[in-house]
Amino acid sequence: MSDRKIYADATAALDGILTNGMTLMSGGFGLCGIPETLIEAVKVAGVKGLTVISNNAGVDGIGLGVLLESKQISTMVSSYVGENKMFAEQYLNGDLEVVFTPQGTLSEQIRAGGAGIPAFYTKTGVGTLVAEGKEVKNFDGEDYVMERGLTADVALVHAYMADKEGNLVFRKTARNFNPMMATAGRITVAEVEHLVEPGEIDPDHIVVPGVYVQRIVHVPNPVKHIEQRTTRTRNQVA
Amino acid sequence: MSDRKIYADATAALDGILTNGMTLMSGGFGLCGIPETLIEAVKVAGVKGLTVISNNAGVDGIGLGVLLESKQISTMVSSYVGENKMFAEQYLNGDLEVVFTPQGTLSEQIRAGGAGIPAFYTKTGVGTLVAEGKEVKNFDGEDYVMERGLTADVALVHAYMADKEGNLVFRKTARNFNPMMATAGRITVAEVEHLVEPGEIDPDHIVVPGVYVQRIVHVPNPVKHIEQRTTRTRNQVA
Amino acid sequence: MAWTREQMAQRAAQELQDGFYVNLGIGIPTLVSNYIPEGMEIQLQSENGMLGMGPFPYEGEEDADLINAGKQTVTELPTTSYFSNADSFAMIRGGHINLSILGAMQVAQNGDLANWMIPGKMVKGMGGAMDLVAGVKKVIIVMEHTAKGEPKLLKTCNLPLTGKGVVDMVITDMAVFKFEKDGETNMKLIQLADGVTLDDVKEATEAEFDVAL
Amino acid sequence: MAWTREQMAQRAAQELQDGFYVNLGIGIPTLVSNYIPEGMEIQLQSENGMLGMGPFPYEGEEDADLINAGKQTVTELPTTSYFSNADSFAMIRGGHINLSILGAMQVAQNGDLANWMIPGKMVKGMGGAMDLVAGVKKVIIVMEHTAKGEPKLLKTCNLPLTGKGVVDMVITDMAVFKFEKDGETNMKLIQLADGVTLDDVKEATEAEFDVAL
Repeated sequence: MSDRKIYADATAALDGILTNGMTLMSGGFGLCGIPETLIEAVKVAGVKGLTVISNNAGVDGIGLGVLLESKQISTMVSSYVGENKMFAEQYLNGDLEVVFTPQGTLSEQIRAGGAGIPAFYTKTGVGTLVAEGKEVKNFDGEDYVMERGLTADVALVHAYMADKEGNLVFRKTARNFNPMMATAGRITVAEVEHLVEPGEIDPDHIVVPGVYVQRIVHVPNPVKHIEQRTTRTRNQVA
Repeated sequence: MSDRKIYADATAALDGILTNGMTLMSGGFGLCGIPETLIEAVKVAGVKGLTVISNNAGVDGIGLGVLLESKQISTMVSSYVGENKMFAEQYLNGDLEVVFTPQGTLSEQIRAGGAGIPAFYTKTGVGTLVAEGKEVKNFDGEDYVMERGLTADVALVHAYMADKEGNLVFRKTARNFNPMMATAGRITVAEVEHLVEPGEIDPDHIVVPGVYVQRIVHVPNPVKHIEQRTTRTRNQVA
Repeated sequence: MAWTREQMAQRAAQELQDGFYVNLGIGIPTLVSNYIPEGMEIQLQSENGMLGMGPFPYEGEEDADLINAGKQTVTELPTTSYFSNADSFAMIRGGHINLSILGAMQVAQNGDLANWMIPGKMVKGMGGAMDLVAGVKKVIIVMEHTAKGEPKLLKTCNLPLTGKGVVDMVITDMAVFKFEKDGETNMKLIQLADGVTLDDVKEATEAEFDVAL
Repeated sequence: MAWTREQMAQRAAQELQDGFYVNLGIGIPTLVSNYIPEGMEIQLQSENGMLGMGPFPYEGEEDADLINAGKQTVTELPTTSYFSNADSFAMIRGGHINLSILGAMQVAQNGDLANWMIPGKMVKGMGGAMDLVAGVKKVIIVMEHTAKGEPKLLKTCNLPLTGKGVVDMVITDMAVFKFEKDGETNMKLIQLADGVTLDDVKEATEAEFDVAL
């Protein structure tokens, strides 16, 4: 197996594929499973006017918060963006456009985009602001709203492990939006905690087949952030 | 963990849920990964006028071929049914109705049915017999045909391993239609080669979460059939 | 006199049934997990991509890769499975989750629900709430009966909706109401909290309701 | 004189590029895998639910759980991944497979393809063919130039279509044709098989084509 998909670092992995005004997808849920090293490299690259599709927008100084700070993002497509002062500021003064999308609609739109499905119908949001201006159709007596598939010029994802063919696996809830986004990027770049030879991952366990992954960067031992550290004490009954 | 989902045998697992004229889904591709023991139990139950959604229709005497022989099936929804004399006979004399559906449309319809999506658009079949009488819509300059989601009263699936919670994993290409069908049955019954306690399957490896599986029957060491035994000899170059 | 947050959660827990798959929102709904009856098998779903959610970890055992939809650190159980967010909402949208318990800003007498935005204020987004109320089989709202003395159970919601006609039951600190999704039957008062009278409820409620105590 | 089945497969193999993901139909297309140039990394997709398909197993090593879309026993490679049929066609429909090589009954000069049914004869079904031709980036048809002396390259297909305007290239035992999907440009003859003349091709072809040898 050649190393054709392997790049030395995040900057190399993004070389030549970033442009002003492009659409990026960025995996993760909150700060869990975000492609943090790749996001930092987008900052270094300095591209502006980005449309970013991501469930959340990071927090100040971490994840997409970094690209908000540097004012590289002009539009966010997200379901929830509560944890970010920078976000609130830019949103309220009109520097940042936000397309709020129900979380399940967003993930299905991304899955549809990757799967060549231009549109689908869902009950979610019928009769709410979300359905305004969209086609509503009745099936078997119930109304559904039509939602479009979403793709991106480049998808940035985080995986626990990749083999050199680009087969990916994820760890626990760090899976979240990463698998669908990997399928919906015209170019998908994965930062991975572990990089192994083909054959080292059981083929029954692979979540994202290598066909979806064009570029891989190995980021061992990344710092992982916890947004809400909730614990119980040993003498507490669960 | 209780044994609430575990049934002693295939007949017990189907008790009380089979009715004449019902819609069944049956997993498998060719004879690979078919719920053969459950199909035999449907024969014993003797319900008639079944609509069966299955990619193929078995072969004479094996899998759904058994239910064709017993004339329990009135409609098949399939992508390919080539390997079955009984099928050809009943089809040509009008005893059996067949809805031919492109394979990818069929599997996506089943996935959609399980996911609460009543309809989606696909390029597949535009301008062909398959699109006749269906809504065609143009997105971004290209035509797509609308296809409906599919559900079933009961889905019969085959899995390699289950835990008692109903979490399922599959082996190699025996996965095929089984995972989507598990999601699309109002009641899903799984026959499994191995039955283990919860926690014995790595939660990152689970393909079908237990919420989709209502009944489980343990069928150790099932006979598996090969339709096209193709081999190479040791001195042959691959 | 009225129910405490814990008592509201306890009342909501009475709606659980053995074998249920349940999604709990943040706030009071989260407390419901403390009142699952002994011996009852309930699997909690977390919409980010997990079924079979365990309690918070012991101090020092937090795992940044293992959080719930509220971004809180949680733990794994023997029954746990992980999946993508799309698969998670396929489960929700497809009607495979039995019960969702959520908070609310307003509920209308026809079952309309508003719990995601206040025009003019900073909007954080609806997260998964719109999908949950549209997809889950039964939706229970647990909320204070009033906000700053103003009723939250209204004839019509005046905040933007999360879902139309989606609520099956409302549990407040004062009472419990049931909704039929037929669009014809009124919402019904079915229970009063300890020490609360029918008149108390009538006074604190704008919505019209039948009494079926 | 014309190309053999092996030579047709060999010609089709010239369209492979390093790193391609390829789906091969049954018949002559399957033979293409024998002519993958040394050192070129090609992953074969099998639409039942497998990427990275290996050769047939050695005798005695057949595994009933490991078959290709033609229901033939195959083997695993280090690069192999397995997935559901829905995920397989998501890959196909989403345009992630670079090349599909298929057989055909008829191809029309506008790129229409017919390869799944003959009215009045027992219909076996289209399997995954309609999805493949609609979804895969490039579709190459490998077929005999004529059937029982009748041309298969037609002005218009008279059999029910598998796809409209989906063919990018046709390789027959006599020649190679290219199609532009612009609906305006004619199909182009770009190569003659060994010992075949332009006149031979003209005589055996009903479709109108430009000559670009």
